[in-house]
Amino acid sequence: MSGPLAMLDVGAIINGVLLVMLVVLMCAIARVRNLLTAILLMGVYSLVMAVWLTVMDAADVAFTEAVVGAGVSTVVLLGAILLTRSETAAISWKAMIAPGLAVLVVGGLLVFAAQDLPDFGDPASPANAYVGKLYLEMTGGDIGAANVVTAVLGSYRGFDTLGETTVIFAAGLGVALMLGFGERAMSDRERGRMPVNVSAGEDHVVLRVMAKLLIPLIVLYAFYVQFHGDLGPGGGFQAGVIMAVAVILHALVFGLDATMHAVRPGVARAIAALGVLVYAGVGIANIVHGGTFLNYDYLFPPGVEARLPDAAHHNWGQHFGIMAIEAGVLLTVAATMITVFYGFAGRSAEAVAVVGGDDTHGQNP
Amino acid sequence: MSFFADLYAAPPALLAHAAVLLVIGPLMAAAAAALAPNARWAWMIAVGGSVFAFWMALGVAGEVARQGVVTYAMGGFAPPRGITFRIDALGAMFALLISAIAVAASLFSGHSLDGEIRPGKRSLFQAGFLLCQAGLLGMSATGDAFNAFVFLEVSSIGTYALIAAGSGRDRRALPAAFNYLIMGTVGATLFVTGVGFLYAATGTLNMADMAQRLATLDDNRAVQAGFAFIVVGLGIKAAMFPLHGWLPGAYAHAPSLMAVFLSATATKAAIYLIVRFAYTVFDPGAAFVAHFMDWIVAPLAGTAIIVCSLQAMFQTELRRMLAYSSVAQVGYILLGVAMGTAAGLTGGLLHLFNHALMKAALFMAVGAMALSVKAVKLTDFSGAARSAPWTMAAFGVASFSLMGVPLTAGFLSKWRLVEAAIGVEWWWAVAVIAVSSLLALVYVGRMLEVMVFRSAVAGGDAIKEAPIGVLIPLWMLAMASVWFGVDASIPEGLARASAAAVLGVR
Amino acid sequence: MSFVTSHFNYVVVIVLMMGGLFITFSTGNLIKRMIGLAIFQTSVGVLYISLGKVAGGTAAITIEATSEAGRALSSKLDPGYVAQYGVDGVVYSNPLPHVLILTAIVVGVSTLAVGLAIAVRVREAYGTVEAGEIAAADQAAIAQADRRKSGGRGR
Amino acid sequence: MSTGEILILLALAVPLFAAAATYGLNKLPDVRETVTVIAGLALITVCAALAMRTGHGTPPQLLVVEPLAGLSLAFRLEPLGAMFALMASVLWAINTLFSIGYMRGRNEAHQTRFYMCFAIAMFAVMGVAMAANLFTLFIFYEVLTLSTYPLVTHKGDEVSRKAGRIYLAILVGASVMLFLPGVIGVHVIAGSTAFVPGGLLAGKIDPVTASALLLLIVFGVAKAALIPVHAWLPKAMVAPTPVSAMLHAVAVVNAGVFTLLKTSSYIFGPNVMSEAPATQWLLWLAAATIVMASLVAMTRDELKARLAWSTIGQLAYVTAGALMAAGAGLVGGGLHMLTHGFGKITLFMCAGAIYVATGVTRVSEMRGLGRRMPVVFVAFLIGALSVTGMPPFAGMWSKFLLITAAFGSGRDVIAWAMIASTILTTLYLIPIAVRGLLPPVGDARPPEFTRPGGAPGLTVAPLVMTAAGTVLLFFLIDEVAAFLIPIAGAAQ
Repeated sequence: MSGPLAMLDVGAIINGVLLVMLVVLMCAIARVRNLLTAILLMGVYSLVMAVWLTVMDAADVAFTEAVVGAGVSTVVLLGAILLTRSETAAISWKAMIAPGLAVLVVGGLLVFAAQDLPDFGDPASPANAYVGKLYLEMTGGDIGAANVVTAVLGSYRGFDTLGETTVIFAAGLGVALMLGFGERAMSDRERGRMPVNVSAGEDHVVLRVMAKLLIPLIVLYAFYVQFHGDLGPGGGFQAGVIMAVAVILHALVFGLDATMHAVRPGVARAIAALGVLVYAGVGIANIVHGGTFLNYDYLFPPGVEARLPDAAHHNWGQHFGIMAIEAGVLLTVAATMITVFYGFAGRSAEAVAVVGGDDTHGQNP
Repeated sequence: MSFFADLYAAPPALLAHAAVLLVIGPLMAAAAAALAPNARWAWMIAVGGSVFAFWMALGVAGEVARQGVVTYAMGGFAPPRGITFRIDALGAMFALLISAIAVAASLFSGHSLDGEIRPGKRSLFQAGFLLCQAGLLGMSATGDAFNAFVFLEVSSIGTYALIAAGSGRDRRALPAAFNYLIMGTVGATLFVTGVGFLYAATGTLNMADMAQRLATLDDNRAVQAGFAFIVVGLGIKAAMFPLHGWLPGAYAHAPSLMAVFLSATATKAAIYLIVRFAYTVFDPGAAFVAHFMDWIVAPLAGTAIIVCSLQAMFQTELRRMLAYSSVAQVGYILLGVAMGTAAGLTGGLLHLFNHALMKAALFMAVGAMALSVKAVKLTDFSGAARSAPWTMAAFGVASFSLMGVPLTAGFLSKWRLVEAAIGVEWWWAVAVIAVSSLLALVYVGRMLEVMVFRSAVAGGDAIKEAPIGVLIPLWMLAMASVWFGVDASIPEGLARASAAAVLGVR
Repeated sequence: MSFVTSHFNYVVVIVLMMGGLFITFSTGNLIKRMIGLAIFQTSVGVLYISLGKVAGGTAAITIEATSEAGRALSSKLDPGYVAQYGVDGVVYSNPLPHVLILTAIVVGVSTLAVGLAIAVRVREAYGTVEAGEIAAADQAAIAQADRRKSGGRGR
Repeated sequence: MSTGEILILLALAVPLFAAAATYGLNKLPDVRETVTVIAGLALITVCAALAMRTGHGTPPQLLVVEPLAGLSLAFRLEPLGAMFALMASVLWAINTLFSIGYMRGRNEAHQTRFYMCFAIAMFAVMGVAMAANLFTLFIFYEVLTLSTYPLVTHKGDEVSRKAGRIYLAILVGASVMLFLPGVIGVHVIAGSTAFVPGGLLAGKIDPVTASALLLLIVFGVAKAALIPVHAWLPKAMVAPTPVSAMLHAVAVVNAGVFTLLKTSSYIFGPNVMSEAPATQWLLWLAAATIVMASLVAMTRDELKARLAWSTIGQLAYVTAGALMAAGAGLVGGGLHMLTHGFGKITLFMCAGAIYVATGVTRVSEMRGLGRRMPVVFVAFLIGALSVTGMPPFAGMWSKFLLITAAFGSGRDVIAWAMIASTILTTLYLIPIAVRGLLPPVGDARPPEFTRPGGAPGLTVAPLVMTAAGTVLLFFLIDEVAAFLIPIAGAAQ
């Protein structure tokens, strides 16, 4: 046993330890009845997952998992328990029978399937030897991007990414439809009441100064992540989330109200839609210039690309195409995250108690 | 299909991209609707987007009729590298169906949202509706297994909130939508797990490529389990008995636009993917496919037909009756699909097509009657025939089709199903269909009896006639149910060509 | 390498998937259900990513085989292995599952946001997020409506 | 468009027009009823013209639509159908007169709905009679069921609604669960459902499958009222008497046995019928029905109930004729439809006239009533003699032919059952008329007229016409039989 397998053994131990940690965390989450604890454990779970993903060479996924799983998910979950309650009811063992059986069936099928899944790390398995390898071999010629994940994400499977962006947009729509855009918090202010949940920074000068320093840095980092996606891990999705974090930080320190006046909910909603239009618009531009949808080789009108500098060595169409769609992703993700945050944060528990349900306007006006 | 072959839909330059525009049109319209300044504009964008999609679907159907299969490589990358749209007769049929229903539903939405959604949120609602439509069309067009998952989610995520928005009328919409979200997500995740197994075994995500490689992998246990995961996962989305628990609540309490659109298309798109995977991706000669269909899908379908027809009989709320009837109808469709013969598949697909038309019309009529009055229970609708004769007449026509009265579309498809069942000598299926026809007679008869013969409850507000803007799409659907019962050449041609396309891969 | 170690990752997938599903179905608390669902969805990520790992591979960001990093990687591996499974002299892990799981994670967080938003509204409408209490409230409401109707008829 | 096609369309359009006009003329009862009568006369003309074109040359035919390949809505006249259509149209016209007298005499509510549904039912009968295939026949068969449902529940009380539910449940239930699968089975085997002389399925089916299909169809066509799917018929007697007279003694039940005759002759054909083991079982069942129905009829005191059970027995004659599938059996069955129709409608109209005049419905109360209502009771006697099978009334010929056919085909049991039932019929029908006409015994007085002036003229005139019809048919039977011979020819 030499070479690859020796290499694997070191990784295998780390891999095993991390996976066992995931299982332990999952069991803990299943057992605890305090939701706050469960959410924090969930955040830890995501971080461990992110580390494991790094070990698995999935740098982009790890980045996303850290930002989304440990970041956004936790924020949204915390916002939700703030508006609901923090302890679950006890479960009787009778209530576990039917779910238990369903789970056992699924588990049985999985065990059945696992016997014929390829060995871990097998370079010759169909999954690794066929299309995946094809991407590694052809990205240089087809796309010219160093990060093959970005190439696959932005170009080979760019259509999936359009769908993914649309999913985000749909989630923003859904949350806004359910919780509004925080307009209730704004009207609370007009009625002379403060939204209760946020704004710790009113009298913390240090916090305010730090935030003023940090926010530009975060935005800058977001742009770095955005434009570095060609070369290293990162891209529009991660950048969008980081961008939203800047806004969320602003709201935490300066108050939701101030943030809402700086980045108006209507503007956020419009930007989210705009991002989708930018993405799809790039695809349409390719069609107009004679290609198929999302074929960035036809990004520019015929003849233009050849006149760009160093056209012989650079695939400018693909380069700018991916950059353009990543910009669309950034817009939609950032704006949607902000919308989601407004939705949860703007619906303060107090306001809810006063107003009761939503959408219950008269049947017969 | 010859009807479509002779159809001139659009100039060739546009037709070349019709496959992708079919999906991108509503998708971009969704973004535009979210940007719309007010509800009126959003409505016009929704109608425009839906009509555009239908136009493109006609174009694609024409191309399919002429060439057999339309393929479209996203980004110009040939499979297996890139994502490819691959639309055969089956896909064209679904694209046509979904977009046609969407046109009717979007016309209906001009009025239906008035009583249900706050003005400020109507444009969001229209955007969500268009996204759902784009997702369903994408599911029917794509030739890539993972892309199908993405579109499944595009069609679902916004939809959960759209259903929950029915809480303006009835708060039960909220837990119903939540339940749907849980079940739908579990279903989609099971589906993507199954796709993962197939990917592990084949190394590709392109369905055609996968099919080629799976032909030699019949004994692979991951593939076999993958099949179960895919069918069960999609079965949840398709409300396959006994995984249908989410459906009655979701359809009964959703805003009427969503009830119309989802009842006609959402479960159908999931059934489409079941057919697509079971018969064109997996090796249809494999024993495990046939066994799964014969011993699991078919008996469950038969049970659904009887049990859910009975449940429909005992409901007190009108829309719940219709929802249970939908689960029973899914049973009919899956029964045809499970037969695995050309006749069975034709019958199942024909029933799917007809059921979409009639159920959309029924939910639309109910929504139209409840526009002005809060009517939920069946008895709330008593006397509807007197105060809203036109709406009621359309309801009556569609419910005749649901019963399977001769010379309506529903009759012909049940006929085809019985023929197919005789063809494979499934006598129990013949008996099940015969008994359930009688049950349908009873529950539809019960609805009609209350609505036509009973006079309105004293003191209650009378049901009002629907405005003309609702009557037009409503009657379009109702007349389609009659037209396709008298001359079934178009849907039958589509269903037959689809069955041939699907089973021809053998 | 024994079968157990070569399939250990799948065992974890199975456990996580069953656990997530069990949390989702067994609890009545809507928030906890969403947490269970999130775990269930991540388990699919573990499956895909495990499939895409190549022994001795590196992240799919192209490096020159002759560069320092490239040489450091190759030095630990058998040259024949690199020649067979590497691309231009470097062995990479499979990027395709990574892309797929990126999408899946995004879908997961979207589902989470929408689900929680609905749960918040459920709490507003019912005053609880426990499924059992919600069902009880619905039944009570129906019973009350029936009573009111029959009472109204008597009047 | 050829004359034949126009005539077929007219035969369908006239009743529909009558229905629409009735609805529109809700406020003008006189005009409404005039229109109905005119429509009846027009329909007779059309049907006579159709019948004349049926005997020779290409019969009138019309293809309306073909929803699926081999499955079409189409019409094509043949002798049996032409006879059925003509007979129904004649009796409709006569019955309309009776209806006017009856409904006005009793001041019934919802008269517009009554005439409208009646007209729609006639539309359905026309469709059944002219159907070119089993599928078309099935559609109009169902229309007939649905259009007569409001007539059965006409009174609107709990009893009639319950009867209506049973009516629908049995007729629709049997047709959906048995008849329709049978039709589909025929379509699967033959690729069409067309009525073909000599039998569509001849040579395409084995005896066992044929038996299965035959059982599905015979029990599915509950309108033929073979025991055990007969229960709807006595229940349907809650309907107003004109409905019982026209529909449940003639049109509806004849549509049932007509379907069986057509199926036997044109779908299965004689060879298949004689080879299928189920034929024999069903014949025994028919024989049992003939005898049992007569026995039950004897026990019924309610006149309409007695007539209803009598109808069940007489229908089984036709069913037996259809099952025998010999030439004489089919022709005899066809003739029996006609002669029994004329006889039974007379009896029912008499019952209606008695009811309108006196409110009496029980046989035991009718003693001596003939002295007050001699015309009605003489007509009743004529009708009863015809149904029993006495010369010189039409009923004799058809019974004679059927019994001969039974003996001729070696099925003596059937023949003896028919003979036994003839005796029983004599016992339960004739005495009603005779006792009515004889002077009352002792000091018992016949019931008084509850309506001043007794039975309205419009209720009496029609029953005289139909009673005369039974006599007339006795002498015309040769022509009718000759007209029907082609269906027997088809069977040979």
